[in-house]
Amino acid sequence: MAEKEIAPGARVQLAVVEEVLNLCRANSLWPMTFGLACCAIEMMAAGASRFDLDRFGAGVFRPSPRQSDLMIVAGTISKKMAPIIVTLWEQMPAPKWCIAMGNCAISGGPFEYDGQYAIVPGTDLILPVDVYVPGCPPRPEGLIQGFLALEDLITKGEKRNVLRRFKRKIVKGR
Amino acid sequence: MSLEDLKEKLSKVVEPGDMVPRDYEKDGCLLEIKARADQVEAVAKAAREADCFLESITAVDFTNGPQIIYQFNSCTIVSRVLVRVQLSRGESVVSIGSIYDAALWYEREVFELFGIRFDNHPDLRRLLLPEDADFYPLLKDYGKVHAFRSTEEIYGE
Amino acid sequence: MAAWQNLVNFLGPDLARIVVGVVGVLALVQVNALFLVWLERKVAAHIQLRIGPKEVGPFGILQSIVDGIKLVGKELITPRHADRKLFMLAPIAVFLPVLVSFVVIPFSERLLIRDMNVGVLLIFAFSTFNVLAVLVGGWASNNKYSLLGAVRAVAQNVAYEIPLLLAVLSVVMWSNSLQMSEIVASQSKVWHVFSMPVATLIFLICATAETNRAPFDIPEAESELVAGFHTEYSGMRFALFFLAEYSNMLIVSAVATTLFFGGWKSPPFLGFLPVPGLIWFFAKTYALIFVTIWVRWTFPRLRFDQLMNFCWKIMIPAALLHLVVYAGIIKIVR
Amino acid sequence: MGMIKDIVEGGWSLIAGMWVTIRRIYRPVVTVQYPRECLDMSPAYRGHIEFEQFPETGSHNCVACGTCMRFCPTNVIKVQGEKTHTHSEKRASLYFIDFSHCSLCGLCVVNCPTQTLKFSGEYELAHYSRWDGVIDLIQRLEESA
Amino acid sequence: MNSLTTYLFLAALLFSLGIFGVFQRRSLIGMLIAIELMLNGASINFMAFNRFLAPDPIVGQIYTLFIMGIAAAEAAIALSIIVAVFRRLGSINIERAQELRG
Amino acid sequence: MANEFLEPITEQTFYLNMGPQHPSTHGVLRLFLKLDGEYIVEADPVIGYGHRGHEKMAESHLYEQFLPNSSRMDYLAGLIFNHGYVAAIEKMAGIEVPPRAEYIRVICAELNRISSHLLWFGTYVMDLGGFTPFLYSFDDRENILDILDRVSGSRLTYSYCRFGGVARDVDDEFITATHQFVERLRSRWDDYHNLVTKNVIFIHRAKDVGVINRELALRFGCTGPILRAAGVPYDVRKAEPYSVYSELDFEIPTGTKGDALDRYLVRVQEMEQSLHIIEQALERLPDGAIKAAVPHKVRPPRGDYYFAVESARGAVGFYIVSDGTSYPYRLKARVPSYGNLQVLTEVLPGTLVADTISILGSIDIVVPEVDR
Amino acid sequence: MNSVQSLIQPQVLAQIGFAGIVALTLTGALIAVFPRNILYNILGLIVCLTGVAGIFVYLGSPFIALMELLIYVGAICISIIFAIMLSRPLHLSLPKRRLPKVGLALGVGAAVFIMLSAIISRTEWQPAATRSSDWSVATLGAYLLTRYDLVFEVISLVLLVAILGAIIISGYARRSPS
Repeated sequence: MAEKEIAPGARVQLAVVEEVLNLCRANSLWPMTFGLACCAIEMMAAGASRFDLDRFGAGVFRPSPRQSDLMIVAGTISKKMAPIIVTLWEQMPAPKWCIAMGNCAISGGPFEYDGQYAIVPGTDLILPVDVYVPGCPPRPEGLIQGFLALEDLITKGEKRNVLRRFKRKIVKGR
Repeated sequence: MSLEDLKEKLSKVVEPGDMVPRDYEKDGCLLEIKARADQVEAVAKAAREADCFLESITAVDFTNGPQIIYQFNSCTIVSRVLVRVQLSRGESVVSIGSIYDAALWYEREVFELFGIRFDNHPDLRRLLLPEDADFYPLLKDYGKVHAFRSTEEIYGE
Repeated sequence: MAAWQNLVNFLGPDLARIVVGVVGVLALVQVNALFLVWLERKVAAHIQLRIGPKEVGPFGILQSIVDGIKLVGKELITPRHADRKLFMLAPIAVFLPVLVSFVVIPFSERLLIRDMNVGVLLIFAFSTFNVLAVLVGGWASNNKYSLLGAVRAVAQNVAYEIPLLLAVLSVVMWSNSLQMSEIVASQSKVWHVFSMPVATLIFLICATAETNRAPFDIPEAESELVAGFHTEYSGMRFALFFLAEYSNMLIVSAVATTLFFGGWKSPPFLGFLPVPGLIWFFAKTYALIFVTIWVRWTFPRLRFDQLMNFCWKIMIPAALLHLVVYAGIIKIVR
Repeated sequence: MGMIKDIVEGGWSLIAGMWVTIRRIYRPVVTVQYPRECLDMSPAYRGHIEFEQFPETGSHNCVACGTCMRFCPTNVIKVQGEKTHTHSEKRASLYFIDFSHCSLCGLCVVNCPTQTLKFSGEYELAHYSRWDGVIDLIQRLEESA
Repeated sequence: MNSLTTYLFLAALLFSLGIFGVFQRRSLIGMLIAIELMLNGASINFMAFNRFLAPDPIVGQIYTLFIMGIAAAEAAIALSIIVAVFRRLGSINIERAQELRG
Repeated sequence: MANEFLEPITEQTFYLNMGPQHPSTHGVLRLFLKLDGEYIVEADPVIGYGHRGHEKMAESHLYEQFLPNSSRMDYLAGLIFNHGYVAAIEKMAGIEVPPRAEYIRVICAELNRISSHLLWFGTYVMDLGGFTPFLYSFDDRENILDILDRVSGSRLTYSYCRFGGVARDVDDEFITATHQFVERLRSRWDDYHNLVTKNVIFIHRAKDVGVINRELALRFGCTGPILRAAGVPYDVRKAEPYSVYSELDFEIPTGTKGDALDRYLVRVQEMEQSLHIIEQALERLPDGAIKAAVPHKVRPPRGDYYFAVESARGAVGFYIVSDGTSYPYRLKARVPSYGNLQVLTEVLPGTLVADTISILGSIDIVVPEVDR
Repeated sequence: MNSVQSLIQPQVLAQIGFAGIVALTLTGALIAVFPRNILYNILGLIVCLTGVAGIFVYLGSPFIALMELLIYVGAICISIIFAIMLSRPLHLSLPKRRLPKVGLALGVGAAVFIMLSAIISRTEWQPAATRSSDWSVATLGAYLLTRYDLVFEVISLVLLVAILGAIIISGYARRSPS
């Protein structure tokens, strides 16, 4: 019903607004300061000088869920922690995204075995995950690639992310 | 504090026959004490007087009941003492939390993983698992394990 | 004299000037905040051997705009147990002092909105509202971290306002006026930073504390209080707090420039350069801001009681002593 | 007097600290701008496993013996083999790993009797589905060939 | 509007609101707030007389300044008493404070 | 988790729930604090948010299969845990390790110790509000990770030590890179000291804060830098020398008072000692095999064994009960942070909230190590 | 057109502004006494004081207006809020209101107001014969240090004593319970 009342021109404008918003959201993903286990260290490393997430505008780690856009589940989710993660997720304002970083966060990883009593095997059982970054732990490059993948997801395609200006891969010795 | 001193203190508490010297080069500990559940407190006191600290408390589940293992060591000369307490199922043991504060958490952990109760423990709550967990995961009848043996099968008595 | 004339005397004959000025100040504040956020991230990054924002626009210059638009597009959450009215009011109230303070700051010889004869007083009278907004915001959030942050903010601001005012008082005594333009004029020979370095130092330290910048950022200390008084704020409301923080930095630096660094005057030895006063003013202001940023990314944070001790045991006695000594000097010189 | 000394010393320590940070502004940054440039991977880097391509056969040597499967602590590997006419021995026809369970212990690589398994240098694995971590090694080998 | 009586009425209104507040509140801080209102009513009076009647327009201002000084002193004392009472009794209710007697 | 509160029980004290998601609880520790104003009346650390059941896992895994887990318990000093586990099994099964492998293990373990201490250094100063030293230390840490990455193929969870030796031989490039790193880190001390150690704000935040004296430390079974800062020169590397530590010359830095500043200084001096150890070990690095011949599945004889090593946080011990099969009957890891964390219940009361951060940071816990 | 022009004349604007400020003052005062939540009261007081400062501007004394903000809002109100935060958890239930008491207070307040307004409206106010027109801050300062210096000193002394007293009282309170 409401759909019909919007004039076609207005709808185009709304779409443009939405697109601009998405562009901005994609280029300003503020993650929450939140680590669970090993992968959190690689998350910190990704934010540190060598890899510098801040280049993409994603280096503003906010300690409060109210101000963050992105939850990086970095590490094993124990059953004791799971309800808290859900609460934190609910405290984040929409639109929000979730990256499952590391094998433990994706599927329980090596800790899923017969008789396991303590962990939740997979973030997707409790949260809607947008991007999965496998590895044990993934390298910071892997996490950055996850960020770029999430940006593509938000702008609905890499080409539409007009603010991104780089080409991939020039090998540099260390 | 030498090991001799500790031995002397311990000999007042346990029978000499229950003190078995161990091969440090091979096992990493110097002395093993087989104690009964009611001797634990006295042994801990003796260890504390000998200036030892509590390295860990753990338990192993056997078919003939769980066994608690206390481990004391001194920070001056290596004198690791292993105290074994064989319990029967459902038996409880006295807490040594009043002697070693470190024991409070170790005992909580043993309680929640093996279901062994510690008498006089001020705060025997779940430590690692959620507060509402109702299972004892490290018992051998929980989940998939490869063997469930009796004490004799391993220590060969 | 009719009442309306009193008002006109206070606000100046040209009402349009004030309206235009306030609009101009609003624009300046926005642009400045966006620029400062970018500057801070860039400077911090280079201090830390990083690059900082880079991929969004050339040199990442669009980064803060993108951040701003994103924050506008976020959901506004009001916590269930929060006091709704006050919770919404606080981020708006935090802007009141920002707007008022710029009215009296002389950007250059001609470019100032209103040269009141009580200009200095106006700035410090309205700076209180900033604290008030922080307090109301922290209280209304109904979160313990917020409340702790708010209480800390109030205690800190009240304490540091005393040496701040005392430091300003010696400037006022020297230039014999509360009028900003007179104060600038009194520095035509020697800037106050050279004639009263201690007061300058006290002013800068206290001003850093008043704006809750590191190492005095305990009201929003990340590692202790999560995000301090704005823990519960999201989206646009958080952006307003953020904006106000950077605007306050600008105000404080602008006031310091005016009071101690000769305002829009060129440095004595560079007087021959044909550079307009406005450029000098902003150059000095941004140099001061750079120092604040530099300090922030260098030092650890003080503890709360150390902060208060520092104020009561060092800053206030020093400021008082300075005031007395300078009163004597002025008496002798004049 | 002691207090003044403290203040001066404290102030001096602050200035020393600021000197350390300001010097860094002029140093070159250490950032490797990852999507624009990459570090070369260490030769020992352990990504997920993949098949070695042997020059003699132009393919892998997996005989589907299942050792890797048995040694894997988390049952990551599923391998099936069949006898074909060209080879006298059994050869793997299906080889899947679910990388999202892998702990990179390398027991499969160490214990592989034909040494056809190796670690890949792959680290860009982010994707949008949980099951994208399942990798078909045979297909991967064919694609790379 | 621009006459002395306007200001005087305003001041009277503030003053009586202050009186109402003092009588109505039970908490010490509420009473303190009401007292501040009354003091402000007085200040307005001073300023208004100063503006319309006084021979020298400085005197009223000085008195207003003095009122502020007194108010500050009064607030400091009152607040410290409130804090002390609270720590003693766990409440700032005026009726509980009667227990302090004896 | 900032928003889950209990109602205040009295009007003067209230509860503050710090964590499990809090910027300075280093992962998933939760501190349940009872506050009076900003003073702490009672502190109760709640752990278990990172519990992954390593010990249960060991019972259903082969000795080899459990190997990667050892470096996931304490991911900051993973190689040292790895070393401890492998050495324990070697001792049980009577496997002789070639000397070259032992030296490589020691070099890598000490590098790992430095990387762990560097990370602690950074996060501690970050907890106190200084963000920049954190990134400087991470920058140096990246250099160590590069070196370890070259030989082990992983940045964090190395699994580099294998039964009977190490997974991969080191080359000349590794040796030169390590030498360069030693030089580089030594040249960085000046900056670190000017930026942090001598900083008046830092000293005020750390001095006389969270005093853990000898008595308290022993009561709670604290080991590592905490015990050493209290003046007890207890280091497993000296007390029960394992691997080739008996051949190397190094000192045990100790403190006097046991406050946060002492712990800080002890760790900084330990990094210096580790550099010293690395230099000696590189000099003596013998040629030869890097791995002894080991069966595919080790089967240690029946009995129980204990083996301790010194990790970056204190004494790590593996207590293993073997029933003669290739699966451990029971494996218990004695982790240092367990006691080190428990001491908070005694140290925190009476301090300020801001001190909590300082104390917690100076104790240097790794929560998944505590929880296992 | 004419009416629009007349609207933007300073006189008219000033009158509109005056009405606004009076409204602000009264609203603030009402908020300061009526709501039961003490924080609302104090915020109402702040609004009221801001209005009073505006009135002072209309009365020709911006200096006093700014001092009002600086001292009343910046010092007194903030310290009242601080005392609230120190002395009382804010989220306890609101105090109950007793009708008879409110009625009594209302009666007393109304009586006072009626009495005062009767006095105000009955009195003939006579301006002084000669009136100085010097409003400057400098003169004010000069007066403070010459003719009124004794009062000035006494006020300073009162303030000092008050501060000392406050410190002693609250310091005593801090020690006594423990």
